[in-house]
Amino acid sequence: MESQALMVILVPLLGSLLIPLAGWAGLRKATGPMAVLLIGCSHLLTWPLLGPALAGRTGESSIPLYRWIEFSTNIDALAVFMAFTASLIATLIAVYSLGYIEHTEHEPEYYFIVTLFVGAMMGLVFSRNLIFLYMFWEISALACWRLIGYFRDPEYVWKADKAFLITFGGAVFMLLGFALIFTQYGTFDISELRGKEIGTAALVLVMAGIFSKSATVPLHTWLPDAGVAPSTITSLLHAAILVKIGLYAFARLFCNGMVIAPEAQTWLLVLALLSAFVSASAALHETNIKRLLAYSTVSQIGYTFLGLMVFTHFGYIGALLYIMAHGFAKGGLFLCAGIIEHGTHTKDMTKMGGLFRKMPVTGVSYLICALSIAGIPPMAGFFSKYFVINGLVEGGRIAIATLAILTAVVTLLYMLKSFRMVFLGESRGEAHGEGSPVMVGVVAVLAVLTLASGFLLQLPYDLVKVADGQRLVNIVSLLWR
Amino acid sequence: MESYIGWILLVPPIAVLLMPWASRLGGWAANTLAIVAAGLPLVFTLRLIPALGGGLTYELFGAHFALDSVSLLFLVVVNAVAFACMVYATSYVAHLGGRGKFFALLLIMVFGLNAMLLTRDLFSLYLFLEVASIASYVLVAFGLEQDGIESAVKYLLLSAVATSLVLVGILLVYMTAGTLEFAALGAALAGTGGPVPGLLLLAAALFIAGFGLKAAVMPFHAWLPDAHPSAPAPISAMLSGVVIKVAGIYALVRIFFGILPEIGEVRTVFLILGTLSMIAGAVLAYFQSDFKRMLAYSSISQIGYILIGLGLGNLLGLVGALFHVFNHALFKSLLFLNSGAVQYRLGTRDIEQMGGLETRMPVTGATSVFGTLSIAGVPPFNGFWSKLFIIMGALAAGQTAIATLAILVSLFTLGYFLIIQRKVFFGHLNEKWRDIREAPAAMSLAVILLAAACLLTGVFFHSVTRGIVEPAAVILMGGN
Amino acid sequence: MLLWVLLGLLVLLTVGACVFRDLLYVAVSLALVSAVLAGILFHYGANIAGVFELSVCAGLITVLFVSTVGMTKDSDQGDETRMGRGFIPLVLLVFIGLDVLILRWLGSALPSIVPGAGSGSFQNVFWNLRSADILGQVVLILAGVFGISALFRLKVKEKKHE
Amino acid sequence: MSAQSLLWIPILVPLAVAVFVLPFFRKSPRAGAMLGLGAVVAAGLAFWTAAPWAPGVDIPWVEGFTLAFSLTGWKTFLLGFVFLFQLLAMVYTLGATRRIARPYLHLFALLVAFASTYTVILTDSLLVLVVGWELFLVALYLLIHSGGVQAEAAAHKALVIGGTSDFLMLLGLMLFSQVSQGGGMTAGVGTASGPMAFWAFVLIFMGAGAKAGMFPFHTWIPDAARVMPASGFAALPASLEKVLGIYFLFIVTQQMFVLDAAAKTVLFLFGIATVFVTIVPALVEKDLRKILALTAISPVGFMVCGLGVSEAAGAAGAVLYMLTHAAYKSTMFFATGNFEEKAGGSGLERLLGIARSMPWSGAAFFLAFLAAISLPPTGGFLAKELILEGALHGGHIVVLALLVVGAVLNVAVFAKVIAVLWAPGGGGRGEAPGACVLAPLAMGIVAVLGGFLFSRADGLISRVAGAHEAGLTGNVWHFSILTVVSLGIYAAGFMIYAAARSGRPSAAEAFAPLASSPVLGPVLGMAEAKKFDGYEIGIRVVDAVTRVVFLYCERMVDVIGNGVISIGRFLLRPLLGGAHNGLYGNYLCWALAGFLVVLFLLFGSAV
Repeated sequence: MESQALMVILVPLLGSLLIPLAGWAGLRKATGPMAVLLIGCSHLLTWPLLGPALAGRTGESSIPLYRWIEFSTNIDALAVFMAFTASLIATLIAVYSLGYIEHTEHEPEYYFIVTLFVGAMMGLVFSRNLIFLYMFWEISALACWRLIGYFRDPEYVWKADKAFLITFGGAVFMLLGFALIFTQYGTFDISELRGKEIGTAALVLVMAGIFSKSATVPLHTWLPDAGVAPSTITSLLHAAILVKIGLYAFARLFCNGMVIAPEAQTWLLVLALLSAFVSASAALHETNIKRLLAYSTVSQIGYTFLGLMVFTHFGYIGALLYIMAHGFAKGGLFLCAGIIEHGTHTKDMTKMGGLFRKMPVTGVSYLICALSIAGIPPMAGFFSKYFVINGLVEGGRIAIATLAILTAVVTLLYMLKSFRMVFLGESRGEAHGEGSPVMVGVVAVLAVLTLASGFLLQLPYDLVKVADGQRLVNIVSLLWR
Repeated sequence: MESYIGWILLVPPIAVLLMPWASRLGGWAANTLAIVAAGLPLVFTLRLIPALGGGLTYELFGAHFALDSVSLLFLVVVNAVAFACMVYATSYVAHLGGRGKFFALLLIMVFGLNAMLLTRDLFSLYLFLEVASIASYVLVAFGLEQDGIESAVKYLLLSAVATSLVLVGILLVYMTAGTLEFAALGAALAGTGGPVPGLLLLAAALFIAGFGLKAAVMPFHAWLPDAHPSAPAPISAMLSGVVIKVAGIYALVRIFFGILPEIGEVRTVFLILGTLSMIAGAVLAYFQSDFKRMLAYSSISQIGYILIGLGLGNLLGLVGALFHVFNHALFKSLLFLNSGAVQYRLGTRDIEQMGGLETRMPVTGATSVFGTLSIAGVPPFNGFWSKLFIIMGALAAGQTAIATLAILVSLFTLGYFLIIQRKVFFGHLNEKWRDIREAPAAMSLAVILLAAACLLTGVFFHSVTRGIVEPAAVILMGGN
Repeated sequence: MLLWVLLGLLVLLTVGACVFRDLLYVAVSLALVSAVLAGILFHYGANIAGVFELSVCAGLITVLFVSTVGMTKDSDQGDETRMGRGFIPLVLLVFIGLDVLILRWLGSALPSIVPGAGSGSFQNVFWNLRSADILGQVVLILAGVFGISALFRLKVKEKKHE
Repeated sequence: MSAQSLLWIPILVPLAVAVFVLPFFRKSPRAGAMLGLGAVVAAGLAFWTAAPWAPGVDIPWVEGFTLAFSLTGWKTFLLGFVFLFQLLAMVYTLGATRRIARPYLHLFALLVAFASTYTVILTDSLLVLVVGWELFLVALYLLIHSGGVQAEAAAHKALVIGGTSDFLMLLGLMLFSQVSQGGGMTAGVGTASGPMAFWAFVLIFMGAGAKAGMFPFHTWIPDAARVMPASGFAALPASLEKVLGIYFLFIVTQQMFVLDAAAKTVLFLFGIATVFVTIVPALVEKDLRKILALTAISPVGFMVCGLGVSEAAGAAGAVLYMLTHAAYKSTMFFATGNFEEKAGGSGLERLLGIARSMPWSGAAFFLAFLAAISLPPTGGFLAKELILEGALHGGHIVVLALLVVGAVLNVAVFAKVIAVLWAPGGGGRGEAPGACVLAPLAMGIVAVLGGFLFSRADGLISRVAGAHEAGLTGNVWHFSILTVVSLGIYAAGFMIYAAARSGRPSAAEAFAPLASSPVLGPVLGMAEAKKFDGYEIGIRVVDAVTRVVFLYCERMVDVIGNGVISIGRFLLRPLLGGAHNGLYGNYLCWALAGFLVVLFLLFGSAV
């Protein structure tokens, strides 16, 4: 199990180094399939982990390096769930890239960084040492920097820099927080930090990192700006990897680990709610399709945080399912946006309209994903949103639950609005037909996954429930101690 | 094994003597000689690592030299960077002319630095420092451009101030102890527990100011942003990567962690000067539009980190500082060599005129990314680990404010290096440079070597810290 | 007698250093000045001081050289050095003032100069105690030679251009 | 096949056919409709076959969402009606495919809606009910879209209103789950037991009421009615949705909660408001579709009040009214679809005397009219009598009085409609296709025979409604004070119409002066301009609030960030840049000052 997890990390991480070599060797055409292969392999390698994880088995391994820095892994249901979901979406996006990214100038670099990105995510998911968590965190940030600026326009590169600076800034403060935790408890090992109460200063610092990475108001503005990246990348950032990192870290550090004081918890909940509402408001007034979707991500991240931060059974389950549901749906939406952008050569929704007739599959997929985000059953988004808000009610946070519901209304409004502006009505401006078969196929697969993960919710639910059980075990053992 | 020490010392001067004949034979001979003369000390140094143990001594013509972990660490830095710069210079020097002279002076500089590290006498240390300095004055002016000569003069004059301060300091120490040999000095001056004599305090102040000037610590830094950018690129790399550390930091380390009795205030001074340098260097770098000037200011900032690490007074801080010396040498010389490659091809250092160069100069572009990420402290590159140790040390010493500032400055560092990336490499190609080619092979090779070193040191940081950094730090802490 | 000869030489060479137009002669005469000064010091039994004088001055002369060469170039400099010239005497004055203060304080602070450690004949000091410095001096001179020749490339370059 | 597995057929078969029809029958909607008809029949056969065993399944799924389905006698009764609507809607669609802009979407949405209707009624789990319900909402959204481009706004509105109310209801369900400690549909929580229970009730009531079309969530219905295909409107908003809404309201008010006075007041307030907010505009409305839509809303008020009186009679009346209304309103819509196809529009002026030229459709409409004004022996009569009886017994005299006024106006509205349709004149004969005539006729007969049917099922209805002994419906036929009231309602209604009609050139002009009366006129005008539309107001409020948040919170983050950076640059650049002016002496001074500082620091503590 441990070596399996190690393979999941190392295949994309080390394999990515082969891609620029292939690029230099003149095999530009081969770089795409290589990336798909590596990421796909990484995903396939998570399959055998599902069985043990469902059975509730956990594993740990550790390689001491220097003093308190050791490369240690932690395999449990949470980690496997994240690894599985993220790599699945990443694989699909990589396949889509084959159609989307060809004929651009820096193809090998693109595939190299994407694979590295996935590797960093896998590493982060399985890491048990805070330093390594941070390290993979930053690898993802630098990957994100290169990828956002991929099209190289001066303004785009500036936005890439902004994203890098904000996420890096948050992360270094988080590192300072880790160091403070270390001075208090003398360890960087997450499992040893279980049940330890974290001080206010350290909490604020760590949350700065988590919030900046997971684009929570007011550290979120880089995420809408990152919409200048290729659609595959925004999709990757929003659905599979980047913004999920903060969520995962929160689940790992605070739901399964350190203890937060109740007053701090209230503040965090209010912040998450604020983030959800403010960004939903922004989304309602945005006419750039990718920025709208990005704001929507910020909002959904807020929901997920609400689920995690309330520390209840339903909340936790809901948040994890949310990560998956949002991943599928938002991945699909951004890839749809990619097809639309390819077809209309614009991101401005006011210049679109009536596209449904020209791209029906994309339209249907967009609608399914949008409704999932808006929380309409039977898409998975509904169940996760329901669980999260039920978790809030379960935790006695009724006022917050009510406001969260009202925010869900705004979500519904902007999602429908975007669908209407893009696909319905009379067509404005010229538009080609559907994208390439590969691209449309991937979008359709994501839409089907969105739908299927609602109908077949029990499969992820079982895994998530095991994760929740492990979380409870941690809490119980803490009380017992 | 001990004889390696002799070879490390002697190979460069011998090569210097042979250089006129070699250059007469042709450029290739001078190149070969220079690379061999820079490479052999590196090989010997690396061979010495496993054999070091508690320390080695060597007698050369009756003169005593000794090697311990501290010297070794700096030796590795000096010779590694020197080798890379020499490889780079074989191509770069083509447009300057005076190939043989350039190599000779560079080798003299290397000799001076190596001898500084190996000698066990305060006055000899000063003398070898002069050797290296004189070579560097000339090398700064080697391009014979107006600004090069001007800044060389400025460098020289401020260095003269530095050496006179140091000389007075040595005098005072000699007056007090009657010897200049390190071990004997340490024994003679060992504190009796009472207050430190005023004479030694004065000497300490002189050393801090003198070597601080050499190390370009704020506020003694002003010569550096002029001298380093106007020098030829391999020399900038040597100066920023190595000279300021050996001439400044190494001397400070030797004097304050072994010779002079422990003076508590010195730590405070280090912390204050270090913090000042760290912040001001970063802020100043942020406003530059000259590629190399930005790098020069960033050196001041990074020296600040090192000084903070030294001033913390715990093992972690020392490990961090020494490791940062090692790392900074690698990435700063890498970046200077990158800037040199750009200047070599474009003929300008103004970043506003560049843009999208990575499409035309892929190796330079890619390696500069390595350098940028290393210096900003982004894992898994090497700069991250040393900064981490310094910050952890600061927290362990209760210096939370300094730790926070160090974090902030590293964000700032990333900020201005991203400006470089954005304006120079990452972006659309400026049409003006449509026909630019990648730098010559030797230059590319040198930067690839350094970039690989940055990454590998980062990934296998534990080997480096356990192998050569921590023993040095332990010695400085007074252990064995 | 020897002392007088040495002193005479010292004066001669110093004057020469000021008079000579060719920088090479200046260099040689200055080097000789320091050698003679060292001799005088040995004559008075201050062997260590003599050796140091040799070492330091060899360095300083080279420094002077390089600076001279530099100065010959910068005749057309702008306001930068003009203002600098105004500052230098001021700074020097402050330094001198400090020097005086420190020396006066030193006089009272030093009970006695540690005796004996540097005693011995000139040969002993030069070859045995300070042998490392010889190496340094040799290379220092090398540096000077190469440095000067490197900086004088200028003329060659300019000639070629003509 | 076991009876348990038969339960899945009504849900899965329509879904499967829907998914199959959408991509493959775009070009041949009639064949698709045939297939859909088959699915409906299969679903009906399945539950009909399974009914005698009263099967139930209980499969644990995701927590809270237990897949619990059962088929009881009462559900069979309900499903019987549901099946009827579905069957006839499908038949009508078969005949009307040419009238529909996007028939394939229409078929798909209908079938999905049918499947979800079965889900909602068959399930015993509240959350699965919600899921089925939302699926229905999505189907409705798509169904409205089948009306073409002009229907998109209405679809949008329907989904927003439906979604919003469902979110509120979900919150209510969560609170309910907390209050009842996981109790299901039959928890019987007292609304008086605490604020949380009360708010849970209000939220759930709102959600369920919204589904039924209760004020203030009704405003999408008139919009949708104007643009939807008649078959679609008849099938979903007019019938099935009301069935589901009232069915769930019934569960809420009778089983989940025990209502206290405050909760009842809430019910009455919304019920009465629903009646009058729609019936008054209906008087002056000049578009048949809108009149039918508005009169599809006001009965909901009656039903809500019936559920609020907490008498077995009231509850039974509400349920029966729901079924009857569904029957007659879908009949009317089917018929109207036929009329307007011929007349080329649904304005009353166009439709003058149309029924004379389309006798079969007209007959169907007339049958429905009888049920609509609650003439005995139709189901409408039975239902209205029961509700009034409940109100009387419960002592809610004010409610009773207001309901009576509402009923009078209702009669007046329909009197006007009938007068228009059978106005003298009219063109030649030309009946709609057979399927389009068959459906309204059959449905009209059902509406009229409703009273008879309900009396047959009296035992079941009484038991469900909570009466201790059977005979609930039977009591209605006895002469009582309410009989007098009913007769009064008819008389008053026709008289009002007659008064309004006199002096007007055509029946369509009746009540026109109301629109220009001093107070009511402007109010009606504003209502017509959607000034009171809760949706429009809500959207405007949300828009304003979010715009403020967007501009002054979200955008400010960047502005402030950039501002701090540029101020820092503005301050630092001259300061630090000026200090580095390249002057040697300046630098020397720096060094000297530094030396002095170091000296001071070192000696500072010694001195």
